Amino acid sequence: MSKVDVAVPVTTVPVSPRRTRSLALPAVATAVVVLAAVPFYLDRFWLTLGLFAFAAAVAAIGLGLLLGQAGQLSLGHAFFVAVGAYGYTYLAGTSRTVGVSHQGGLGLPPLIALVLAVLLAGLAGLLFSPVAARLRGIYLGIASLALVFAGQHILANAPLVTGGYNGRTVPPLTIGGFGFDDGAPGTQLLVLGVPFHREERLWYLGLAVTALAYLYHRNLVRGRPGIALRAVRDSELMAGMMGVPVTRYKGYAFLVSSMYAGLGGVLLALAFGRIVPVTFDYAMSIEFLVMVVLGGLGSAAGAIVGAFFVASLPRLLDRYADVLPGLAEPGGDGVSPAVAARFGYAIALILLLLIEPGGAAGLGRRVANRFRRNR
Amino acid sequence: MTKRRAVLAIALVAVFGAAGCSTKVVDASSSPSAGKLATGPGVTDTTITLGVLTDRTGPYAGLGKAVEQGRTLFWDDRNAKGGVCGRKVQFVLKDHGYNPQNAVTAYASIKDNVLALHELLGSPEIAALLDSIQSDQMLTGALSWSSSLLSNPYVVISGTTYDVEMINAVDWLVKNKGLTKGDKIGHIFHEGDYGENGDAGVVAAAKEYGLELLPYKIKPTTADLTAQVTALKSAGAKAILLTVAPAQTASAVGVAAASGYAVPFVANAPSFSTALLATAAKPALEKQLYVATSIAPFSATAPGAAQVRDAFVAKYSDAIKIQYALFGYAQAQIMAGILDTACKNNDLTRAGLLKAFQSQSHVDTNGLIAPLDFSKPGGIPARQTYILKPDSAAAGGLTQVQDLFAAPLAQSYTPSK
Amino acid sequence: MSALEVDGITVRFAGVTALDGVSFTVAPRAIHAVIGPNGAGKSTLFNVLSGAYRPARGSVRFRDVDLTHRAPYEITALGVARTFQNIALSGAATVEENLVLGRHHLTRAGFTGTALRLPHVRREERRHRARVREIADFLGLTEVLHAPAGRLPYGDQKRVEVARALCVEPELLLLDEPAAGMNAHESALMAHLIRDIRDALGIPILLVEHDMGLVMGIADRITVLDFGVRIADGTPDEVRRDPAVQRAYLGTEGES
Amino acid sequence: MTQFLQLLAGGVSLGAVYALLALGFVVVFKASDVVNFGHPALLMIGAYTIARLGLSQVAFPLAVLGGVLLAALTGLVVQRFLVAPIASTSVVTVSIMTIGVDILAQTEITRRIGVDILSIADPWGDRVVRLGAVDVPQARVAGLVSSVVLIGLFLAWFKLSRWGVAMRAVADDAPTAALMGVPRKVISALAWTLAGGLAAVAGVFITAFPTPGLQPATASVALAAFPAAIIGGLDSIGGAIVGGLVVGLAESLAEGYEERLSFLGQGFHSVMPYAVMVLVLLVRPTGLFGTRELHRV
Repeated sequence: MSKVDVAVPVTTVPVSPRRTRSLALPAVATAVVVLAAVPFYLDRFWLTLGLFAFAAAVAAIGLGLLLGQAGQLSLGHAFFVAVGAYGYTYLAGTSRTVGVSHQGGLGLPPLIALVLAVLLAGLAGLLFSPVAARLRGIYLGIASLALVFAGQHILANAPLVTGGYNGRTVPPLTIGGFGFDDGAPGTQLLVLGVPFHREERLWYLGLAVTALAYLYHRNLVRGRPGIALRAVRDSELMAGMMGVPVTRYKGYAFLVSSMYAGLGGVLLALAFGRIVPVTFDYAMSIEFLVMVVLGGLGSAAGAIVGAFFVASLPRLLDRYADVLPGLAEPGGDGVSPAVAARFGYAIALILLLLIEPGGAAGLGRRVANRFRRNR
Repeated sequence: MTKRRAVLAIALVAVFGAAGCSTKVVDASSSPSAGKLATGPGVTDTTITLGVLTDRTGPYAGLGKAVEQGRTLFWDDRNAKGGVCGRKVQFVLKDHGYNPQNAVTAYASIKDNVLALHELLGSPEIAALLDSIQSDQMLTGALSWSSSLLSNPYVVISGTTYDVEMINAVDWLVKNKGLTKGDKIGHIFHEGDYGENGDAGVVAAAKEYGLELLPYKIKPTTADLTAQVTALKSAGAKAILLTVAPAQTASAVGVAAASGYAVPFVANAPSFSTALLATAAKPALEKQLYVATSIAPFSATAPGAAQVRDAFVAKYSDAIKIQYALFGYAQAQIMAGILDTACKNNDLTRAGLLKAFQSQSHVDTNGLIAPLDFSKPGGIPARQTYILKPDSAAAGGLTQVQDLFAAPLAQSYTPSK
Repeated sequence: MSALEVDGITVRFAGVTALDGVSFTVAPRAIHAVIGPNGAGKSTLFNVLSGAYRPARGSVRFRDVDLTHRAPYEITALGVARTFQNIALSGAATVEENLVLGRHHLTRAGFTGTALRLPHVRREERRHRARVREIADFLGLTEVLHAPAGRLPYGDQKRVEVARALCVEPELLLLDEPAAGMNAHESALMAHLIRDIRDALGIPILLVEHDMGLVMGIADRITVLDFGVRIADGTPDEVRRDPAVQRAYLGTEGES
Repeated sequence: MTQFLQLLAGGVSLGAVYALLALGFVVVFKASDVVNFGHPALLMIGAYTIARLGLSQVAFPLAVLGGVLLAALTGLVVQRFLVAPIASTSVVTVSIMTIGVDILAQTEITRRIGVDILSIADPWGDRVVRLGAVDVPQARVAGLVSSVVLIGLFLAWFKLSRWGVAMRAVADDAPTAALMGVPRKVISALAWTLAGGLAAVAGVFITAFPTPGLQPATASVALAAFPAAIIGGLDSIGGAIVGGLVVGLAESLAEGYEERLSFLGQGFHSVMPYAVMVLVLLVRPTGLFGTRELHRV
């Protein structure tokens, strides 16, 4: 009778953490170094791409926690991302009249607005958790889809907060006087001779937030809450009889997951510079789902890889599709580069899942195993 | 632990040491070459590069393509005749698929390499980029006619805004379809900037003429307008205005015709598409629908329009013939005029472009678009519209019913809430 | 004085009465068995005791605390631990992780403390992992502590279940068919183990079991159910001689 | 009153078509536990084929047959070559796979449609049937009748034929069904085929009058199958029908009485099916007719 349950494949913490750690050190060091060096070499296209990917990664880790660890399917993740994005914008924004419309704002210091926006997203998750507690599997998934549609409706009908369809400008983040924007007009921040614009500065913010989000998730799932969440996922009844307050833990999972979404939303808002409601639609929720499944359920590293894949691939294909042969000239008939990019994305998604249903994390494990065996 | 830190430290030093070789390092000693002509990004000695952010895969792919054909027609010809300022004008085109996030990434990827955006299609995409456009001083040819964009001085709106189109539409109904004070009219419109801007015009006009307005807001995805038309019919509305998508126009008019509800419909330009005349709704549309627009129909009879049309048909014999092809051509004309003026001023920079743009007080596009005046920042650039009528016999599917005119209210109207 | 009092429990599913006014008591330190043919209501009874089902009537009291309307986790917190007939382990998780789950109600580490690896969280984890290793050792599971539970042989998984229940530090242990699917040798080992647990911890153990041999060998007292009704209750000898039990089992004896 | 009846008629006839969509969605879910995000794509493939055949002067019934066959075949191919190979993994993974299929198919069909609005070339045109004071388009009446007939046939088949019985058995208890000699794989393939066919038929009536024809945005209509299937209960065939009707009515009434709902913000009708869905789920967590889960260990 568990028909309506979403069976989720189980992924566990590595059996022997010590061995992977020794292997991981050079890998982590290399990754950190490469990522830290990026703003010195790549242009704005790549940096913007990266910012969106970091924002997506943070939110995806949250959905991964909810789905991969706690076994709760949510198609409403975009809603919580929107709460974070608009929450930050409203809290840090100033009350002003733009063109013909008036916009409110609390004008809080951006860092405080960021923290409050994340808490606000958590609150939204908490408010939804009574619904989540009653429902399971696909029912929960599609019920949470209602959040996205309701969210679109609210965003459109609350112009004082959201700016309506035209969206509103996102105030830049400043921490201790350092602004994550282009700086005052006429000034230029040079680091080792490289000018640091908004994108360069935000890159480090995105990198740091993603790293912290990853570590938080890693510690969480290795400890007591993670064990309890996975027990809830495997069997709610068993978990309850082993002492886990199931309803409360499902609520916690929603809370933490939506806070991740909110944080991702703030990053996304900063990356955009201006947010509009249509961004946070059904397609965005679906994309998050694709990220965590592609990355491998239950793995935070996988979610990050999935987020980078989903956030970058279509835009990369679009950028380089004109190098590919057999495509139509602009204005002509036939398959345009953009269409080819969309095909490429869909085919990559299908092939990846056919080859390795465990996603990138599964692929990684496979490669790691082979590596070990060959030694 | 210490080993780990050491590894990190060494690696970091290696990277930042190497940053000195980065191509992004700015050389403080170099200064812009002193010459007669000041140039901005995207301008070389032989070329001027402009950006195009359009939709090739999303819902407006067809429209985007028609505009692109018109634009290509103009610039191919112009470049063959020497281009602008002795430079060929070329384009970097990016598809955003009607997704704002894609538009933002695409914009970031081209903004340092282009002088201006020749075209930016889509209201949500424009909205998402409004601030960047302003801070980058990026003159942008918007493919949207919402008056909410007027507050940004860098946005070029080529034509009347949706609200003015609707004011003219109501005026025309009053004068030609016997609407009188106290009559009910309906307005079905999209949620979003487009629909709401149209609604602002209808609201203003209804107030001016003492008409009772019944507004119905719909989603861009709504396919069947039976419910709205039925409600308007039972309320006794004497005319219906539409600020919707083409398929919705067909549904609304079709439903009305089928139930014998023979009131006139007047639609905004984007509410109609030639493709509708291939559907079952054709007879109803030809009977009951009118279109208020500042863009001349493809079948326009003015000599200038006819010339462009013939050139278009010669170049793209298989292409769909819609007025947006002419619009693309006209928009290119407007942009060329701005570039020419900037060249004359010896200032092909972004600031120079803005100055040139704001000096365009009488822009004539051979009647392709109503006369334009860009010299009043924040003002509506054009206030005259045509009233057109679907006609499957005409090329492009529309014929003229009423030549360019502007209602008294349209002359004095300023957008506000 | 009794540890567990089951009083007049009635459970109905969509018109079918699964348990009909069942009563019995379990003495402290007793090994108490509930037996009965298939469909007698044994598993239903266990699910009532651990809070999964609400009975239509009747009550369950453990050391004078009413369990009847408590959630499963609250009952666990009162020191009632159980195993499952169809093994309910997290298959891909290690044996250790499965055992640590049993410590849930004894530990406090929250989301924030765990994520930040605060000192008290690490201390708590160290302490409880040590206890888990002790229990694993007691059940001979030390070797497989880091293996995924799902890959162990059936008998071992059964022992992991028992070990997990012990990790709860139970005051009452409920064993749901601990010897189901075992051969005679394994079954005998399990009987030993059950007695060892009782002797070591001094707690009452309630078990549901099909294996009459095992039950007769270790139970201090037996309650017999048939079609949801209690038909006998007494020492193994009394139950063996009970004509109602013989009648109920004659039809089904051939099967087992 | 007339308006109410008119909206009621519109809602019921639209709801019947939604029921066809929801039915296909539910059948796939019952047979393979997979949420088919590619359901809109099946509709698009079917409707596109029918419209194109119609434009090449193929008689309408034949065009419909062609569209139904192609959509059904697509369903079968997707099941056979994409879903089946990874069926043993998590159903979430398989469901995500169907998103890939959806993107692929919809991108291609959008490209082929371009700026056109493809008329489905149905025989009903924009004629209406007058029932008292209420006008109902003939196409909608045909949609209602077709839905009732198809659903009736399906139910009869489901109850009576060996395959139908096996499909029910698979949904209830896969091992037993296997014992009956019907492999789950075959049932799953059958379900996908059926879902494709039903989606194509729904496509006819979703693109016929009062809708002007097929365009890329038509796919979003298929999303109505989600709340419809959930309201009825995901594993209930009868529930899909009721759910479809509920969504059709909720949409139609909320649209028609838009001005009275204005306190909820303009355009609330689009949220209406979801609002109804959440309310239903709060009272019955598995939908109106979904199987209540029994807790078992």
